[in-house]
Amino acid sequence: MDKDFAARRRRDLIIAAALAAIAALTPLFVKDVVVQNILILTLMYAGLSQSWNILSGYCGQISLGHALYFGLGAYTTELLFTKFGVLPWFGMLAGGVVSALIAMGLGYPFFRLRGHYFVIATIVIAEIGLLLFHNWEWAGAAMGITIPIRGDSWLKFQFLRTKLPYFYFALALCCLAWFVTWWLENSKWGFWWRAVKDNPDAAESLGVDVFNSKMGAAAVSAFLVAVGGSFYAQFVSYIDPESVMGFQFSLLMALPAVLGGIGTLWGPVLGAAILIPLTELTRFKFGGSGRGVDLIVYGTLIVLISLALPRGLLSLFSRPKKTGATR
Amino acid sequence: MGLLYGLIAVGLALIFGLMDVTNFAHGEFLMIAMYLSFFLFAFFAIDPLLSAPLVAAALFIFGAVIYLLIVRFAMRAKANAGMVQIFTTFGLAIVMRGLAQYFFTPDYRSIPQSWLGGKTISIAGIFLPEPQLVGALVSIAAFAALYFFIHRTDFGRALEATREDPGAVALVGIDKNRVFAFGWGLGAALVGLAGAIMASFFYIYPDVGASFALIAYVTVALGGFGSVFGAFAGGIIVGLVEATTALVLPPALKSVGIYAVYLLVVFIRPRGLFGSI
Amino acid sequence: MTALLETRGVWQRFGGLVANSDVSISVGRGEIVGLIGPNGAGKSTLFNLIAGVLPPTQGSILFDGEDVTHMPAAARCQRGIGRTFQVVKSFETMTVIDNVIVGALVRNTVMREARRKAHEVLEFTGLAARADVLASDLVPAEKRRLEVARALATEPKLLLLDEVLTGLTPTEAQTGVALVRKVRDAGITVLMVEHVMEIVMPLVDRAIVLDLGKVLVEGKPSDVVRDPKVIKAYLGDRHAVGA
Amino acid sequence: MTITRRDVLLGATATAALVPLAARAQTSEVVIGVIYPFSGGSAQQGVDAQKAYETALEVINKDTDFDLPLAKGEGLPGLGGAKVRLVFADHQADPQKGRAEAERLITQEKVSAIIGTYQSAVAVTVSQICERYQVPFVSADNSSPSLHRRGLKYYFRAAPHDEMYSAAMFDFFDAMKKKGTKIETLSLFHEDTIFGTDSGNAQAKIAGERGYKIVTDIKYRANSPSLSAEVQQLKSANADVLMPSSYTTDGILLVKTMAELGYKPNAIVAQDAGFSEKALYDAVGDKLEGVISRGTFSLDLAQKRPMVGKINDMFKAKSGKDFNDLTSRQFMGLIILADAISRAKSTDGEKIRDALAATDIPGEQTIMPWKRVKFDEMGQNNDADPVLLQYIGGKFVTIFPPQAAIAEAVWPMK
Repeated sequence: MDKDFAARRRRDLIIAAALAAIAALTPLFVKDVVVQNILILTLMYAGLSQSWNILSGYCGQISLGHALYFGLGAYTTELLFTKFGVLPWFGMLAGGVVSALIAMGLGYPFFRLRGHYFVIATIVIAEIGLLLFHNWEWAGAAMGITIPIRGDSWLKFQFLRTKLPYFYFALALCCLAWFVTWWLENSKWGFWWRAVKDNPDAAESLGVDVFNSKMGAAAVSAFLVAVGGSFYAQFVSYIDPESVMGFQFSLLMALPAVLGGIGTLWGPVLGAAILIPLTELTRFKFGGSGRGVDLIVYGTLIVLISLALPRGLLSLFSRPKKTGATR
Repeated sequence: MGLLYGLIAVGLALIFGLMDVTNFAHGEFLMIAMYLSFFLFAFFAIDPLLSAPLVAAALFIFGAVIYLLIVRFAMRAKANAGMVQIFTTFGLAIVMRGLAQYFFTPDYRSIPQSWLGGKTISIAGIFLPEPQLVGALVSIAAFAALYFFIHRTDFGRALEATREDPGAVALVGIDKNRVFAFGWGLGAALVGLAGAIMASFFYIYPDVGASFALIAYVTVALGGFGSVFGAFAGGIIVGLVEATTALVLPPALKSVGIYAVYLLVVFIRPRGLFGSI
Repeated sequence: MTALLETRGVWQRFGGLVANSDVSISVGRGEIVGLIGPNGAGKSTLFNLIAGVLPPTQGSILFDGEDVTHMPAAARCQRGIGRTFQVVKSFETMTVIDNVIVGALVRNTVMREARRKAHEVLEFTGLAARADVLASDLVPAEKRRLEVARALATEPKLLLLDEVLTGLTPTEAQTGVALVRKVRDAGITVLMVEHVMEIVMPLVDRAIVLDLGKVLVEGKPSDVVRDPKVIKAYLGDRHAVGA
Repeated sequence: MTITRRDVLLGATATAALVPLAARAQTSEVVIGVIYPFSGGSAQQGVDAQKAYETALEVINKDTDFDLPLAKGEGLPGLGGAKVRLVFADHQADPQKGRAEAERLITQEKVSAIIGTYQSAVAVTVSQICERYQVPFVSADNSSPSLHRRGLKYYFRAAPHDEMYSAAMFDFFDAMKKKGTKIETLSLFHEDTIFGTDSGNAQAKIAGERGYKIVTDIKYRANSPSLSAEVQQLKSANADVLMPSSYTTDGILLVKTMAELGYKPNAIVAQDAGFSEKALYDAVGDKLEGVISRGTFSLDLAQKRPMVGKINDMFKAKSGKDFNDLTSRQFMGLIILADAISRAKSTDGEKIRDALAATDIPGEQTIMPWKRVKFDEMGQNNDADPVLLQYIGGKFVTIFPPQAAIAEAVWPMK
């Protein structure tokens, strides 16, 4: 039985490596920048959603305020870069650390809340962040920050002529988030988180430090999301509060995981792989009509998938469980 | 204004709190109500104040139908019930916005002349805009009626019992779906009432609900889920906080005040002011 | 030899309601002690005080010579108190083996060892065949057993069982009784709360009867059942017991 | 990776290099990308813009008798009568989506130029992409002054920006003061996105320079559910002039709230946007008698230039609305862009850019009250004179500057 389990873990790792390798080769065949753009966004959202999944999927603390960490990552990086000349790579790290610290700071009061109260608190705190940045003159307020273009450079992580470095970074981010999840899934933390999600009282009785479990999940999750935010800022090369801290990001991080399968290793990747291209294509196809057809299509799909597959698309693939047999 | 928030919120409180269903399409219910009120005015010249009961009735049917067609299935989900509800209603909200844009066009509408619009009563130097005043009166009446309804009638008790234990209720011969459909209808009808009043002084466009939805959630949560009185109190507090923050902070930050008060309240009382669940 | 667990003059009040008043009991090493009493006697409250769900209003609780009165549940678990819940609280979205691993992680930081320990416990409790089934797919009796397994995986010195035998069919209950004996034979002290006297009495070494929040009688099961005070306390409840 | 990077490079230049060949061979059509919000809160502007561009397209592609560039004859004469085709894309007010759409239009739809975008934040990223692919971007209706100051070679704006508009307002105040009108204190009221912030900053700066006192400077959250508290502050400050910079939604709410709270300022001088929208006047026009808004367009120009009225009729047939400040700029933007493409005799980005840079269209050949269309080295047309319009008797009347004015300002407003 142990062998089964180890084999399954190894199989996951091999599949992931294979997928990553295939993904890494796609730019050889895909020259179209529009498709590349979609791929980058898909990988980025897969990574973000995977990170979100750590706190909300595994640990069960449904956050709809992760845009805060995304925005903090983006802003920390760009403020350090434009105001102090700190290279984006360090900014990225700094953004991650700042977000993780803030996530833990917020955790103190937040993790006492349960259910809807917690969800609304996360929405509200992200909204506060958005408003503050909107009015923070030094950080560009509503004008945002335009990242000065200095030509292609790995050092400054800035490329005008090609999307490939962004593509590979997004791929790396996605792989990192996946690997962290894979690794934590079979660790004390992974087990603690799932226990906390399912039943905090029982977890407590089994020696689980419920509060610190949540804190750990929040920190890891916020860190990775912030790195994603830094990436996004470099990629778009312009940020303003609305476009990096808006509520839509919180939802876009949650949606792939929910559609793919919340609290699962593969759910976010699968969800993003379907959702993001779909979003982009519906916009290409119907967006110019000005009649909201893209919204109707998009919304209907979300409703249908949520209703038909509450466990996410992944449940289509999972092997049937031995159920019900009472010996 | 606070009482109007309260009125918007109380419909949500009913759906959200009493039935323990997350409804992310609440703002869109409001939007539909405002459009209805607008069209009744534009085509039949019915003043929003008069059309309010009509709109409420229409929304009642709309809410019940939405429940029966969609939400019912979302509640039945065995796994991740919370997430399924959030995203089903969220998807629904997007569809409703898209449909509104499709059929009503994204033009900004507004009711130019109404009995209430733009009139003001001045009492001892304090200006009280009539729409808000009437809104407040309607809100108080609606709250009182709802309070009475939930706590004093068989149906109200059935509603509460159904939330707590649908299985047991089924044994006494109450059909859960009928009760909840009625509850959704009622919640939507209250939003309809709010929408009709709002239509007399607010502009209308497909995304209008979004501005109010978050405030409505905060209002409900502030008052505490499952409490009609809580939503009422929450509405008043939100209104007051909004007005006072604008004096202290730059107006652009006035919502921060509301949000901060919410956080403060739930940190001290994790179930809101009057919450039971 | 000192007692493994001791409560000294424990009080618990909820508002005006007194759930436990001046309860002093002790449980010796290697014993199976039954905590019984009619509905509302304060059994569950006392049980929760010992498990660390909430601190007592007054009095102190000693475990293994250490004052644990204000220690949170997780820390008590580390000290060696394992428990089950009256209303089962399995981790529904996790498999049986994963449920048990959570418990095993208290003493094993290396995953591989925690997993091995969990398998051992599943063998011990007779759940090995169901290891890869989701907890939500178990039948009630299995869920009860899973609770015991989970608690055992924490390698407790004292196992608190909260009505694990209630609501089971006679066969299931017999298997349960056998499991409790087996646990004791493995050197673990057991304190069990039961409502139904008939099932527990043959099993326990000693019974403590609570009534109206106080210790009514304590002693050998055979003596306790014959005690007039106990019979009187249960009299109003007779029908339920007979059922 | 080096290989692929070069390929992308090649791809980009190939796009630019191959298309003119094809175009010359077939002289069939020139594609121009149009990026607007077609869904979300400002979808209305997108839909209106679409109608304006379609009107311009009709003027360009069909034989019409207006004294406008390209009006006579079909298509673009410089490219053998090639027709212009428009491709519309939705940016949903999101800079990232605008960026992606611009890239898609350039690489997949092979557009020769892009025009847009309503929201200034989106113009930032769209113009960056255009710069990268060396495709001209005409910023038809963005008014944020920071846009043209970023050293972009492919950025062009024929219309005025907010500093020019604001300067015109203060010129007007100066003129009124000379006539003895008391204008000393101002209340600024602006929303918190780029548009409002830029406008507010510009106004505050000029007010300081010219010695006007700002008694309140209120920045509010766009799309607020309520503006009561803000209006209360405006009312207690009671400045001589209220200067709002608001989009339509907030504009409607502002006016309604003002009426409810009984605030009636001496004068409102608005920074366009919402205050040039039909929707606003449909909603609350009765309360706005005498409101002054800046603009670049006025229908009363039709009295001097009859074609303005005719083109307006064409637009009205499509949209059911009169040209306003935004739609007129969009119309004109496309005409100017198409004219440049025709003169470039090519769909090559760089040649179009050069042609745009060489643009010199006299004001009479536009539908605007501008002196002429000529871009400076930053791509800004500094001869686009703003006008001030006053809403009187249900329509707008030009009141400033004197050479364009057809009526005296009514002050204070009713």
